[in-house]
Amino acid sequence: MASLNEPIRTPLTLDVSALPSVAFGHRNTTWLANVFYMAIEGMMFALMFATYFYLRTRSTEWPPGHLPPALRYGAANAAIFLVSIIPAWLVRKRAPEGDRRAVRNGLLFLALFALAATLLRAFEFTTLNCRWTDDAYSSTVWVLIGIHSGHLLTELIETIVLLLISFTPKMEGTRLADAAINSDYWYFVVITGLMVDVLIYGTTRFL
Amino acid sequence: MQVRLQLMVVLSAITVLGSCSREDRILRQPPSASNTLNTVQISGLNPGANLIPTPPSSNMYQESAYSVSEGQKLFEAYNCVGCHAHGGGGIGPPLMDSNWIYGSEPGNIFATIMQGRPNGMPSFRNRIPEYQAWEIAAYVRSMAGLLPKGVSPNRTDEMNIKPAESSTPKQTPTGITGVPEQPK
Amino acid sequence: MAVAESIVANDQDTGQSELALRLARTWRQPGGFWGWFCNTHHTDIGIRFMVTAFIFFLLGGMLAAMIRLQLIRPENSLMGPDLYNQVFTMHGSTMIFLFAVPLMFQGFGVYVVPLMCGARNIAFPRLNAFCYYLYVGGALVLWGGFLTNTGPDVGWFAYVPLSGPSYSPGHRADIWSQMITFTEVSALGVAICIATTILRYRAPGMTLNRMPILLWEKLVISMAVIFAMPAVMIASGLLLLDRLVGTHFFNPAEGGDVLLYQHLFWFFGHPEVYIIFLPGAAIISTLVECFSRRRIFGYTPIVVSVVATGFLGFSVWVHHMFATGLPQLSESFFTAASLMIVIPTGTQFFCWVATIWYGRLQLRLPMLWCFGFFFVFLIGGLSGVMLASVPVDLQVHDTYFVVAHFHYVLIGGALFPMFAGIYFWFPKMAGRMPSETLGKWHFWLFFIGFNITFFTLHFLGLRGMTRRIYTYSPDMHWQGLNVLASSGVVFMTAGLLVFLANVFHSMRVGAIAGNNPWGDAGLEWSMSSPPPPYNFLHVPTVSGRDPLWEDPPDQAIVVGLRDDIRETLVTHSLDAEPQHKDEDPGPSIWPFLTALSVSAAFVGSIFTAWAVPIGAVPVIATLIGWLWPRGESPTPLPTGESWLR
Amino acid sequence: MTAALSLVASHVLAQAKVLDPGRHHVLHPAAPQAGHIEWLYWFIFWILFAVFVLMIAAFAGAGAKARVVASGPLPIVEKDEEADHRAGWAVGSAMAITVATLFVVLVLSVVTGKRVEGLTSKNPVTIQVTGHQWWWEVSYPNSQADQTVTTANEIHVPVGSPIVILTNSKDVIHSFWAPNVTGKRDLLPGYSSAFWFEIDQPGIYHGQCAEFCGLQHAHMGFSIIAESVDEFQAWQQQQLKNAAEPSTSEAIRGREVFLTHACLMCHTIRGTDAGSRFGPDLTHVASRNMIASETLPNTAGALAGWIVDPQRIKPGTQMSPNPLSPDDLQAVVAYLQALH
Repeated sequence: MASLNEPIRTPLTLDVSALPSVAFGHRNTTWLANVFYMAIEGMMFALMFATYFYLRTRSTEWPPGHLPPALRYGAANAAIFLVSIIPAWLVRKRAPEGDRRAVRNGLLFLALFALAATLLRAFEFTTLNCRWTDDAYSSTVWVLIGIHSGHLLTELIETIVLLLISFTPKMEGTRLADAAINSDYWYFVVITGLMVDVLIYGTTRFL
Repeated sequence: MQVRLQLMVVLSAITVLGSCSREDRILRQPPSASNTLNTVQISGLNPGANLIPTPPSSNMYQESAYSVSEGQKLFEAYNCVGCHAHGGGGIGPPLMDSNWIYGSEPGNIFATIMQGRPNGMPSFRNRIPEYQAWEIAAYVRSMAGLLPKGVSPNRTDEMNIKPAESSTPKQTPTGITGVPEQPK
Repeated sequence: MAVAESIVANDQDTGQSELALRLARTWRQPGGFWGWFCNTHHTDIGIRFMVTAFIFFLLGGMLAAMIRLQLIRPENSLMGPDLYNQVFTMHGSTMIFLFAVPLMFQGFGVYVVPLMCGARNIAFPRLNAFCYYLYVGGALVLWGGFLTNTGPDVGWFAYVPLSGPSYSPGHRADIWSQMITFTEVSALGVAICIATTILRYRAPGMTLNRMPILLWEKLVISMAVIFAMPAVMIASGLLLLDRLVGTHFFNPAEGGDVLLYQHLFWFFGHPEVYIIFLPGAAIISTLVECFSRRRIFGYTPIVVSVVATGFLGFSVWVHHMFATGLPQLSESFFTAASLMIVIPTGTQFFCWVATIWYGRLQLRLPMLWCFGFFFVFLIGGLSGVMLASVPVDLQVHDTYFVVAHFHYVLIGGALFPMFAGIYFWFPKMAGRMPSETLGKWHFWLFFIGFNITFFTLHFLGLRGMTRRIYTYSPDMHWQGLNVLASSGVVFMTAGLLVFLANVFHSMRVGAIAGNNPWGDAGLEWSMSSPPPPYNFLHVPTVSGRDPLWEDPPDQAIVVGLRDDIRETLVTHSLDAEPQHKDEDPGPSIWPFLTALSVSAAFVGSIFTAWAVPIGAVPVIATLIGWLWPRGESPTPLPTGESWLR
Repeated sequence: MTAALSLVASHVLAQAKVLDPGRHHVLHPAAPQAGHIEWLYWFIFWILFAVFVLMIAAFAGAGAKARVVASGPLPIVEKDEEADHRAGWAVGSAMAITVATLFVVLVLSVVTGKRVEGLTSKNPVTIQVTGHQWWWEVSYPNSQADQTVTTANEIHVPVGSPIVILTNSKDVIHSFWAPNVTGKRDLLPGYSSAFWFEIDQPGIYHGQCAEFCGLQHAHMGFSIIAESVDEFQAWQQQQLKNAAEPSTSEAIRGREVFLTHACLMCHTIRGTDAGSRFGPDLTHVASRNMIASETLPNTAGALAGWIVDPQRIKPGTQMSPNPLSPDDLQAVVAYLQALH
């Protein structure tokens, strides 16, 4: 109503039609959401690590009455984690270039590594030398490695889905950006995985 | 529209859960039926017609997680562990296996507690109020996995000597079975 | 209907009805029964959040009235301890988890943040819709439990060992723990949406230092949610594991620890207080500016204070645990930290006074509620200073003195601003003005009733009345004060009834509001009321902190966003330069289906651990359905030159 | 029934030199600890009161000064560097005053905390308090087991000597609080801690559990009975003795009933076969003022009601109902009342 009495405005314009409709890396909104998501999950891991050390102060012996978890599968898994960074890095590098073949191959290898890590993880549970019902130490170890396995499984499924998409013509534009973001998340899974390993294999032996 | 849907969800939830007495906190006991003790049968043989009344409301303790948990507390407080350990047996027989010398129905266990049994099991008649004996009976059954998991106690705040009752696999009772105990 | 009106309004403004019609068609949300579950527009989801949360506020209020009724005389037999414990636990849990955070942070934030940013929709609208359904799921689980005698009875904090497997048989505490998971996942999801919207969807030119204070506060709250809520999820998750699969985190006999739970819980619990209070402070800052008719004084100190509050909130959790007997050094540290919180809060208060002092105060209805907030929150804040002092805290901790304190801060810090905000943004949401007369009745009834009830509780606390007791002996001579406290409930109830009457009455026959009835400066007042489904006919640009007050008549508008697909503009996090365009995913049923399957898995896990692997199957299936690309995917375009006025 | 009981209770309380309930108050200290806290409370209170008055005056002043009555949106106040400058000074000085005030509060709070916590005197009386759902086990530990006094819910202390309380809990978290004496302390399972106080004036000071602990949290009271050193020592000597032999025939029968019914499953009476530690020690139950964690007066009627139907008085309590015959009941009550 008020506008009728005002002089007609002739606003300037800001033309955005030339802007790209997809962004890679930190400009992507999903990338930002993924950072927040990793912050949430990272906070959970941090609190579980704090729980682990807190409970340790309440116990004279650590691990209390158990052998430390056997190294075999854990060490193998750590190696897989480290090697798997290569395909993740490849996807992240090639996706912005629109190199769909490289992205597909990278995702394929990433999925294979994730699958291998998940299978090894299943064996890892058999070498913990305790059950979660034994005592607080055992509960913490199981929950630590359990939470990480949840992340591993999520990442495995996500990578497989992206891999399937990459066989369709829809692997383009924002999907490529998603594939690159998936690599960031894989880095997160690797880093937390190594930290969990240090906690349950390392601190039980050397600290 | 959405309100109706939410109402429907709530109502169906009520009908499913409302029928379940698992959560009842039985704080004040129903009037004691003082003669129940003599009505519990050890054997299915009766002279004459079967006119013996059913022990009242013993099932209510089997269905309430609170009562079973109270039974667990009493099992400790009344030093049942002294003979039966935590279900593993010691002076008395183990309670977490499938072998039930005097029967596995709540009424059988109740009678065992109240009357005592040869070779060491004392009679707790007068010593343990009847409702508590029913609670202990319910707990004893949970040790052999005879109660639904939702009712059986989980781990206690004690040393874990044995797996929690709620994770004990169900046993197939042997011993006195097929007693026409507690007709409906 | 709302769409048609807004098109007319936009026509008058710009004379571009064709564009408006095309945008309306593109951004249309589906109607009908299933359409309701497909809606992903932030104004609709925001209002749903608010309405649902308000219903739970009324339910929680009814429980409070039951509590006051029970305590009205000594040895009252209205409720036994079993029911009473459920009632006060439900009251606390409902008010904190189902009302305060969902309404003040989620509902209000989801509604107003994209409008204030100048965005066409919230970032990740489907995640946002999913969070709403998940929140409803958690609320139904808790209240379904309560109505079937499975209501939690361990207090809203559920301390172990009382809430542990040994002392809480059955599934009551499990219901509480799972409700936490539901509502926290929901809050975390919305925090991601809001933070991303604020950082990436701001109108070109709205640099960080031109952001309205409300957006700053929402950003800080989102961060607090992201870093605090994981703690309570860990706490309730470990409790659930202890209860359901026999872990020993909190079992002292097996190396567990009961204080660990308290640390985890309060590491969340205190930031939670600021998660509830900061949205209120944000509303107050907005309203003080609008009704003082001048730029808010001390923009920078207020923003710094808000950020500082967000940080300090994480360093004071132990003041809930003084009575556990911690070393004196840590007690002194946490006393100092708790006192420090006064500084940022005080700064905001002083800036508000200065703004009013040098402004041109207009005491309209929303501003009346602001003055209510000043009075009530001041008392709560000052008694908080007492509680920060360890010796005094040890005396009044867990008494009605503390009950009085946190009702003054929470009702003062959340409820009064909430009503101020509802009356302020009601014209935007409903298109009609609320009645000032009824609003004033509402205010005075509620204000008087509130102070009668809760001021009295201070004295009960000093006279030794502890919290969470279902009855008391006549020898304690607490009855008189309790009767007085309970009588205030009558006034508050009457006030709430007047409020409901006002809302329903004004929605139908209130005066037509127009675009900007209060003459406020925020971008949300630039479009018709209620907003059209595309929010802005042209995405605006901004050249100052108070766009509608300061922008020149030829302020630039954004052109070049496609109107045949749902295109939104993404700008730089810091200086808000346009960077690229995003496509809004549009309405979808999948968020609802995913929320349904997640809820089923959560509820099932209370009863059997198998619900987790089995329930994961539909969850994964619906998630793939949600995320699987449909339609044609936009191809990358050559990078354009960024432009800023 | 409840009304009648409470009538009886108040009658008995009136006789038993119990603290005037009007003085059951954080701000009526009977111990130096509560005294220090009271002083700090009032100090902070008056500071905050002044702050409150100033703030309200500021808001009222601002409102009155700036107030404009008009219904439509008003024009915006133009930028005024001068006003902003003055406001900056005002806000800045208000902040400075706030910081200074908070610093004073912090220092006084820490100093008071030290005065409350620091143990100055020697030769304290040490008392172990163990929380149970829903009663307090009280014992006066001694290196010789037979010199250890064990009682429940009523804590006798000598006036003028330091009392060290050792805390522990048998089940859930409880919190020990007597407002007139000192601040509260949680009783945590898995932790034992110690704190101390000293009482100036003889009297009975009420206390209760302050941490929510389940169904009967409301009825988990205790009392601290402060008496002269002589009285305290006499009490302690009496408590060390075994239970008195019943003298009347009714009491003798009562003992038999006690030992042949559910009572002995939970309670101890030293000198008899009853030795369970599940419930309170009843060896000298008649020497206590109240029963059922300070819920009922220790009279024959209340005792009988409690024995027959405790779930009516404290629903959920661990004590089981005992449907004794009237004669048996009377006998048991007579026996318990003779246990001085």
